[in-house]
Amino acid sequence: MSVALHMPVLQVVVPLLSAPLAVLARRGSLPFMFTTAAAWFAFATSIALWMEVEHGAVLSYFIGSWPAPWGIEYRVDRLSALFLLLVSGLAAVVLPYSRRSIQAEIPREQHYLFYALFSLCLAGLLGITVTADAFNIFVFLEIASLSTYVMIALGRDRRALVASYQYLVMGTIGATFFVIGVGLLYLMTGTLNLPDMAERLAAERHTRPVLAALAFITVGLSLKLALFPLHQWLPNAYTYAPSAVTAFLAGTATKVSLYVLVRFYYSVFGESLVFRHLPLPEIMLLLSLAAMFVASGIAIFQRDFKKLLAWSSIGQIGYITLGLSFDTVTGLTASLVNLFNQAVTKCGLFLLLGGAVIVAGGSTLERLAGLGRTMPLTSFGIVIGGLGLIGVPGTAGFISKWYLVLAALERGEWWLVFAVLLSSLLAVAYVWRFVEAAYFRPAPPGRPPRREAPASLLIPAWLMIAASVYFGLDTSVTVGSASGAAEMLIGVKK
Amino acid sequence: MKDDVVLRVVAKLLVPFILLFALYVQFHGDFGPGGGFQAGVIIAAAVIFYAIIFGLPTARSVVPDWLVEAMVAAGVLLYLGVGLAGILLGGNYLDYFVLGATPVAGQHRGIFWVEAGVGITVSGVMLKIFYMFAARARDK
Amino acid sequence: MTMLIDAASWACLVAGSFFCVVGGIGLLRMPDFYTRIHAASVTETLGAGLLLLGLLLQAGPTLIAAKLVALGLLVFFASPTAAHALASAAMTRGLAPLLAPREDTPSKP
Amino acid sequence: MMLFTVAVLARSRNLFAVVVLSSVYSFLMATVLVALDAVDVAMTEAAVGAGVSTVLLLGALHLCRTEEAKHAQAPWLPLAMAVVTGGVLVYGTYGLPAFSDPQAPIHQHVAARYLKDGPRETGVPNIVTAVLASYRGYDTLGETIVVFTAGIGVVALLRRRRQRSEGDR
Amino acid sequence: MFAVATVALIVAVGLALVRSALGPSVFDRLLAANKIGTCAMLLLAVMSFRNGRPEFLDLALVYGMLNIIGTIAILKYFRHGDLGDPGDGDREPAQ
Amino acid sequence: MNGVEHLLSGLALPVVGAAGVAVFRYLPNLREGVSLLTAGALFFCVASLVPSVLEGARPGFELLEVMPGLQIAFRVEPLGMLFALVASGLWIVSSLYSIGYMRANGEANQTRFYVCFALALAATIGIAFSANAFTLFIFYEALTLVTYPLVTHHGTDGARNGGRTYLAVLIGTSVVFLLPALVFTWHTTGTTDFRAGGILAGKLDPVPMAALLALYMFGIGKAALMPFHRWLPAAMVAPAPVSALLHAVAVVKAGVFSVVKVVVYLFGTEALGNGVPTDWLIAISGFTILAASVVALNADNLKRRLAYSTISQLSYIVLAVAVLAPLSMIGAVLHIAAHALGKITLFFAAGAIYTASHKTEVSELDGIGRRMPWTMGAFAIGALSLIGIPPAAGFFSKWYMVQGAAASESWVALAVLATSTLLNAAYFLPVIYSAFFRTERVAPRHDHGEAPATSVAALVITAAATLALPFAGGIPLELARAVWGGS
Amino acid sequence: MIHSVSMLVVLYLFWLLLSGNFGAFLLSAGAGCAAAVVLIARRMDVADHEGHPIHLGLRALLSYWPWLVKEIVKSGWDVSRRILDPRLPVSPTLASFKPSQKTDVGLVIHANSITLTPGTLSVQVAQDGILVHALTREGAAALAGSEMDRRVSRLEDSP
Amino acid sequence: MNAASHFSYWATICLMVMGLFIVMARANLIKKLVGLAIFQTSIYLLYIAPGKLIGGTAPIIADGFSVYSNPLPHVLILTAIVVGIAVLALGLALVVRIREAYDSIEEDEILAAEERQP
Ligand code: NA
Ligand code: NA
Repeated sequence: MSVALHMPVLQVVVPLLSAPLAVLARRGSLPFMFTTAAAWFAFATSIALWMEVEHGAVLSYFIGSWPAPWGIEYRVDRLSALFLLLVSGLAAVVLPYSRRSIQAEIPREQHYLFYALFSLCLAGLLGITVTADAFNIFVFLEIASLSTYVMIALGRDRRALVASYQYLVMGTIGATFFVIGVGLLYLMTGTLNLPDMAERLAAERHTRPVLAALAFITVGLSLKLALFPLHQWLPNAYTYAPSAVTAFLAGTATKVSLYVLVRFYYSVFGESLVFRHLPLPEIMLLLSLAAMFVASGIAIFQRDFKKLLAWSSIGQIGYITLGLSFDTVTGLTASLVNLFNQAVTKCGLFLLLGGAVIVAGGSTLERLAGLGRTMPLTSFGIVIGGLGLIGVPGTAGFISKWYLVLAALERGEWWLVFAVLLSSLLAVAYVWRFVEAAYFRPAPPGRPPRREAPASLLIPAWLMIAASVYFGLDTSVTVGSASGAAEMLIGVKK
Repeated sequence: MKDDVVLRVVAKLLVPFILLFALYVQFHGDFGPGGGFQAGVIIAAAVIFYAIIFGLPTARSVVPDWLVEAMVAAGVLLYLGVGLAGILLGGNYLDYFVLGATPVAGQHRGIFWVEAGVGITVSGVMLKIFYMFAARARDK
Repeated sequence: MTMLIDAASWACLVAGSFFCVVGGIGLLRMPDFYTRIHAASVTETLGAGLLLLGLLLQAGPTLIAAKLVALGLLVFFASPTAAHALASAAMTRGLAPLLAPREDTPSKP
Repeated sequence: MMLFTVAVLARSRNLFAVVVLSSVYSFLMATVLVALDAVDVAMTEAAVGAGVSTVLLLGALHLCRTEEAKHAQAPWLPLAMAVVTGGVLVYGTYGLPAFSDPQAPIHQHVAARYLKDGPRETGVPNIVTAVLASYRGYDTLGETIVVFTAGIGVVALLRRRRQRSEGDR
Repeated sequence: MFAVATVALIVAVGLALVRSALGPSVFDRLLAANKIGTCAMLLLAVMSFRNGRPEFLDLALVYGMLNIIGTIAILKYFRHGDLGDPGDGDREPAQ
Repeated sequence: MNGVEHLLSGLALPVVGAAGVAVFRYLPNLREGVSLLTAGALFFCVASLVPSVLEGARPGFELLEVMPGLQIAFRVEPLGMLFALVASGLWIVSSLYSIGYMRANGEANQTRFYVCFALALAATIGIAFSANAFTLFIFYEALTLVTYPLVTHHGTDGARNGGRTYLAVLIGTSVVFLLPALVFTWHTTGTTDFRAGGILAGKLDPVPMAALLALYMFGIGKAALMPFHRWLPAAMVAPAPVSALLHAVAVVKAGVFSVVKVVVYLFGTEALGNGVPTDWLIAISGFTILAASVVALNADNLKRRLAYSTISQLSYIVLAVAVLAPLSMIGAVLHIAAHALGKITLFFAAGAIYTASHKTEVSELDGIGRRMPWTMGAFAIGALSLIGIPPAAGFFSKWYMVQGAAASESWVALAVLATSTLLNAAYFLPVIYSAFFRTERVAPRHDHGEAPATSVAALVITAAATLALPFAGGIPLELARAVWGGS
Repeated sequence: MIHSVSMLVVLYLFWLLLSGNFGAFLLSAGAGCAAAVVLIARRMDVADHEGHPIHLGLRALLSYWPWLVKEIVKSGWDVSRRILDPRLPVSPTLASFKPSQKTDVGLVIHANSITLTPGTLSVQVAQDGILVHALTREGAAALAGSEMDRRVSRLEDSP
Repeated sequence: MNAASHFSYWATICLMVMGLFIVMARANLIKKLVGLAIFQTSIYLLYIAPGKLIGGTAPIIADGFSVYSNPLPHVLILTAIVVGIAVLALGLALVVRIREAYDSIEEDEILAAEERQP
């Protein structure tokens, strides 16, 4: 047996394995070690997989040795490899961070549960990404979601409970919508395997159920990915969850839902159905713009910086869906690049903020006042990340914006170019609220004059921030993979 | 409710049969309706029934917490382990063909252990959830 | 012989059905909770018993019959227990029964 | 009948009655499922819907209040949204194969092979079990993991903490 | 003839449903629910014969068991307001 | 050392200097010594490139390719050479001046000040030597960000508001106009390289070309073309050395430098001359010149008056570019240097006045020339240069501009130049007059003489340079001519 | 111990009846399962004379049940007639009487027999008295010292 | 496309609409969860009803039968049921905790309490 052959499935199974082991181990640092080892294994595997498919190969793995439409297939192509890389990479960085951060946020006797849930969440997200089976997506979506709900509820503030409840209700509605859509597709095709489904749909002329399926899947996943009017669960969930959870979720949960949407649009329905026969691009365009302006606008007026970043995430999701709505290679590339960069940047920001919360005792801007002096490394990192949100050149956010503008230009829609850019100015406004609080206001009385977050928090956080700068300068991984995936999905030969 | 003589006697009479029936469902999933999940739920239901009549502390001393928590993890591990056994014996993940002398025997063995894993985890989880709710109520 | 058993079986099934419906009607018509339990017990004893007997006659001496017997025993033990528990709980919670006055019109129909 | 149950359930403000009704609903649903030949599903729905979830709801109810508060708000917006959703599904179902059409894709493609080759390939007469545990065994693994997640999730949420009091601020 | 039984049982379920909707007390609803459970169980038994699949009697057995467990659980809750209460003084279980 | 190594060290030196400043943050003397030393080394480094560039060498290298056709790359060419020379030269004097100013006024956060100052120079050198518009854009934005802490140096509410305006306008224009212009350029041509003759020539129709030009002109907010000039007066809250940096050394110069570079190397003057409408640019820059001058005329606050003067002077350069005549181009390039020297002198003087007397308003300056003769003398020289009176540097640059405008028969431009010269005189001469020829109306609260010696030394040097520039071996002129060497 | 052994036997029989499959694997699995359930039952303390009343004589049971069935049919028919009677001739009554059984098992058989017979319903059950709700006065009157009481007691006493 | 052939879909849709309505319109957290559960059960019929073949029987291979209903939807819905109970259990656990933290399980009261919290 060769491990390399089984990488697609081991990638998911190893984190799954670490969850019950963590539960059995209970005390001590074993749960942490299992989970971290699993995450690192997943990361290493995803790098290997990414390198294998980077030049257009598609890996197929038949679980149980049942061939494709009869059994469940795992399938790694450029698109999934990119997301595997993102999800496992963030997990690999967040986990070492979590060791110290949850000590401050979660009672000790629950730590092993936290690690188990984290592994499950990771496995769920990876499973969604790698599977080629419509129903299997749902199963792993639920694994990820359920563990997420609990991890959010572990936040110290009682509002975390309500946030988790709201997320649970909306997330379940979203997942159920998704299942309804999958059900309609199954009724029309008799199969659940995505490539097989696509093949059979192409021959299918009764389009009404297919259109309804499209609508249900779109709405369901939009709930999960917090597309603008369906975003209500997100701000509180991000704000009151433990820091490590927020950081991981902000980088992965909504992004993976978007992956599924992209997968269904391009690999199952086919772009001609999605984008030519329905006003879907127009609707998505409008909602994206609404997200970009309204959510960013709301972000400006938040008093809690964590919540501010959460609203900013909703706005940023608008950028991602905007690129998607263009239905061009550049648009899709922009969308994917945006998603990747945004995930890395937001993760870094939330990680840094987590350290600040532990030291400063809260994330309201009042509490963060004077942070530039008391926690210079943390607040400088936040500023760099913030510049990434704005899209200042030299940061990853700039590359995202560049491609989005390019995609809009290709369509010759200058008003869109200006809309995109104007809305990104709102990011200046909200990022600068932090800058002014941290650097122009005195620290609240009683705060130690100068105390940085512990190194175990700072190093992972800065790693993410450094990554966000790196991906702003070297885009071969991000843009390379994203454009490769976009070309593969839209069917353009390089 | 132990003080109610009717309930106590009838519960004592029924619980063993429900448990046996659950095991029957577990083992006969291949031939009729049922399987690990259903069996797990019925086992949990039997213990819950017992707990309702004889009280949570009694039930918890019969089926202790550590056992329940171990079951929760063990079932999952069993399932995952069957999958890994497929890899170790040269097949794919969850490949049962390689588990036995003939493919069908392998399938039988794989399905049996997998269903057992499901049953163990499900009964453990259902019971654990019940314990949690009931214990929280008692602490109040 | 077979015909005889079949006829008996059909008769049992029809009678059981009849008592089930009667129990349902009683459940609606009876004036208070306790009297409704009596109505329900018609379904659970006569209704269930006759239906199962009917099926038993259909099944003949097979394992299926054994299962039907098991089912019957279950009903036999469970339904009075449930009824008792219901009444007992209602009484404990203070749900007062509607009682007839001491001397009433003759209750025999 | 199920619709009737749900309607009563929606109107009922006594949460206890809601629990009873939802258990009734599960029994009815399970019976309908048997009529549709889904015996495994029916058994599960009966065990879960009428058994476990009833107990769980009771457990939760005990810790909460049993009466729902009266609300003045007019539920027109939710109603409209629910109806629109239903409308889309109505739209979608016109175009689906008719009920019990043996030529429908679901009877022709994957499932047909399960029924034809399943017993030979797996040696299991209950095709549901064969598909559940073997063909789609990975889904069932996921399902078990879902149960596991729920279990440890509830433990994480409800276990009493020993030293510390509630960490609410 | 199975059809007669089936229809009768469905009618009985319908009548019980009306009672469960009317109440008025929770116990009435519970009684109705219990009766619905019994009828559903019988219905299953009849259906299994009608469809010629007598092995589905297992299902009826499940119904019967859960019917009693569910009813007792709810009642227990009502008497003691608690599912885990031993009722009277705690008793050490025999080992 | 060859050219590339000079170039590399030119880019790296300020960063190293900034690090050095940070390292020695608890040793003020050493810290400021590092600052000065770096400035000197940078100037030497940049200046040593001049001969080879004049001989036609164009040393350069590519740092990394961010996306296909989008590299971070550097190349030395005459225009950037001149800009780098001016910036690095003025850094020396402004460092000198800062030392005196910051110490005398007891400013807080001096380390941050010197670090940011050095980083601003790094960004400026990056802009000067950028080989393509993308690199230029990156350093342009970096310059905005590293100068922000300088603008808000005092940390007061006023400083914060000024900083907000500064950022909003500069980031706003660059993101909303410059970025799409850049993307569009890249999209159209597949590159953003600065090439002689332009890369857009022949790729676009006249009207889109003009639109793109507008995006660039308004996108380069640092050039302060109206209506995007508000940041400059708003930034007046900063300490005087920062104003010097903004107005003379780096920021606005980076703006007009970028304007010239974009017009010359992206569009190409010939391509623009071929039927692309540019009259609107003449009109807007002309309007900016006149309107800003009028505002300056009415401003009593000295720094505000100087700020509006800058706005007006910058538009000279834009105007000269818009005229598109070779001679006016040379004028534009020369004016970058001339205005830098003149304006830095003026700001140094304003700062020195503030340091010595705490006076900020023009109306308070009666008779101050007698207390601070060196300062006000230098002020007078700077002012005369900006008005365009010979033999100061400003005269020559204006002279080229006038010639260019006349050659291309742009009468509007000529009229603007003439009128504005009168206006310039009208807002500068009264200051000089009252400083020297009026008596003090109110006695100052404390008796004072000149500002600290380093400050005075700095402003004397710049004033001298203003006078010497036209005679300094013609290097600036040669560099300016070399820009059009190919065409 | 005797209870456990007997329970094992009964449970294994139950398994065989349910299973109907006499393959070696399932036969042995059944034995294992029955043994496991007995073990759990012992832990639960339900494998005693209450939970597994083997001491009640088989013959007595065989004579009691038919009698009970007859009673059920009789009173079931009576109650059905009342339900269908348009006048609904019921006179609900609560009555209490002291049963003669000495063991809990006997008491339970008695109480459940009362409940099983339509028209009567045992509400509270204890050694010192059973509270019965009857649909009619006549039903309530017939309870104290009834034949059922005697028969159950006889059942209890039989070897 | 007559109405009878789509009856099962209509039933599904009605259940779905009602469940969704309960989730969205009711403020009581437990009631919402019950609505959510009903909403989830609506998909049972959506999947299973089309799998039924009239004249077919449950997909357990036995002598004397040749037409079986489709087993695949059964498998899928088994998973859906499990997911449903998992969601319900977690939701209820959350409700219990919310009730302890806010002393209420009415959404509007809780939101009002949150407003007051700094
Ligand atoms: Na099964
Ligand atoms: Na009775």
